[in-house]
Amino acid sequence: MRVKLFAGLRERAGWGERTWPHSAGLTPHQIWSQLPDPAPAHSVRVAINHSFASFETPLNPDDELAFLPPISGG
Amino acid sequence: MRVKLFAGLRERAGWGERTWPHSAGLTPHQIWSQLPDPAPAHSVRVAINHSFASFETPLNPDDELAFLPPISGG
Amino acid sequence: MNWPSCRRSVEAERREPVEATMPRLDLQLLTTTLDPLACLVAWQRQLADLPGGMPAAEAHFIGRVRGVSGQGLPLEALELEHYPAMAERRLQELAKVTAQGTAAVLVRHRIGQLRPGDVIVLVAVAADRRGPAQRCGQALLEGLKHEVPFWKREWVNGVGTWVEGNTPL
Amino acid sequence: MNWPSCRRSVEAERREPVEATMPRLDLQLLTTTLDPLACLVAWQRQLADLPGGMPAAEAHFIGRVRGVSGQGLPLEALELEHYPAMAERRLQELAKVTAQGTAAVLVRHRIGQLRPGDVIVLVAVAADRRGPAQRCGQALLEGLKHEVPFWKREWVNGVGTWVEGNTPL
Repeated sequence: MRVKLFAGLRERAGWGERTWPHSAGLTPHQIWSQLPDPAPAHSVRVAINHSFASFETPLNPDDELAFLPPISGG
Repeated sequence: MRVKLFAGLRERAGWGERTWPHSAGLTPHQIWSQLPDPAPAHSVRVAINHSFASFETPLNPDDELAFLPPISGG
Repeated sequence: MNWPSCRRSVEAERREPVEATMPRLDLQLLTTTLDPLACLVAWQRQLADLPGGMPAAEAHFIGRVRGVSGQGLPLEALELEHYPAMAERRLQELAKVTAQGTAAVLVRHRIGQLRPGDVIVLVAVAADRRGPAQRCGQALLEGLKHEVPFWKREWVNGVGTWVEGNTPL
Repeated sequence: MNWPSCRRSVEAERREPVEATMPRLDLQLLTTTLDPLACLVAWQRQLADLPGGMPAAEAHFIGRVRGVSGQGLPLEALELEHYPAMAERRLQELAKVTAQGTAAVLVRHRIGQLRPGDVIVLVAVAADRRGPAQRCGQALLEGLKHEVPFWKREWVNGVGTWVEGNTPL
């Protein structure tokens, strides 16, 4: 599956997109905790396949997961 | 002093502006009650010299008094 | 481009140096057709020379004559009566109060004879933040509807009826 | 007149017959300079052929890049990153929800590199009444600020800083 990072998160991690090995019951929370030096999770939102989702949603092998820092549009 | 009527009030009365004899302690309320067939006073506002005023304000000889039906601008 | 339908007010022509905290007010009643986007083009040109340049937030409102009367009948015309001198004075007072915390306010309000689709009112507010721009614009519009002496008369089948009050918010 | 800086969206080109209760949505992210009044001119032309003609109420909002950063320093540039596909999708969902009870919604939002004074966002709503037009415009703007994946980076003295959160309402 694909994992994406944006804006400050991307720069902090040094990458914007990676493929990630899928395993049964894998959640965004588990992936987040494996990132080196993650930002505080409460400031980050999760999107799965371009929709907001919870950190505890079970992931499918072909999902696109993204971690989103605080939005500042408009 | 001058008395003005606007919109529906003007048409109901058949005139839009009149000079009115001034007397000591004269109020808009007294003039209003002397108009033939006045509209209900609660739907009418008073302006003296282009500012909203009360029906009980004592009038001066050179005042311009106006009775205003419900406003519908914008 | 020539925008003959949007004349500038005397206030706008004067261009006196004003305090930075004093919003620039440009208010006018018009007897001729009102082209709101033409007015906004001209107004934005003036905003560019505000101290600090163009404000970050702009809120506009445009109101047009409906095609039907309050009773749902096809409208031939809308007449807008006003109390000369008092309408201008009340508009000025209203703008001064509501414009606090904004950079500039533009108001154009029609008087006289209008047709369905014609623009009755244009309100535009520029401010450093969206909140003051939006709130001032709304307060001004509500004030125009209830606190500035204008009266609408709807013409249907050759019969004129005075409108009492406004459509709900 | 030619307005090259305001391209129409695919949705606007299609012009399928739609239900009368379905607001017309015209939403687009732009990488090039956004001329808001040019966009409004083009949009109003499309509104004229709505069933019932031009709606009686129109509310607009224009947002521009400030000249100073959040820390009060002179801003060189503002960068707008977005999450492609998700930003468009969220904007569409947001517009569908907030536009209920309105006739038409126009949104233009910049992405990429912007300069102080450049327009970031244009939101315009047309409706039969002022309340729905104003409320939808405000809800859309707040949604764009908090619910559509855009991120601002301020550039000051060659150093970029990601903006976390928005200016208060």
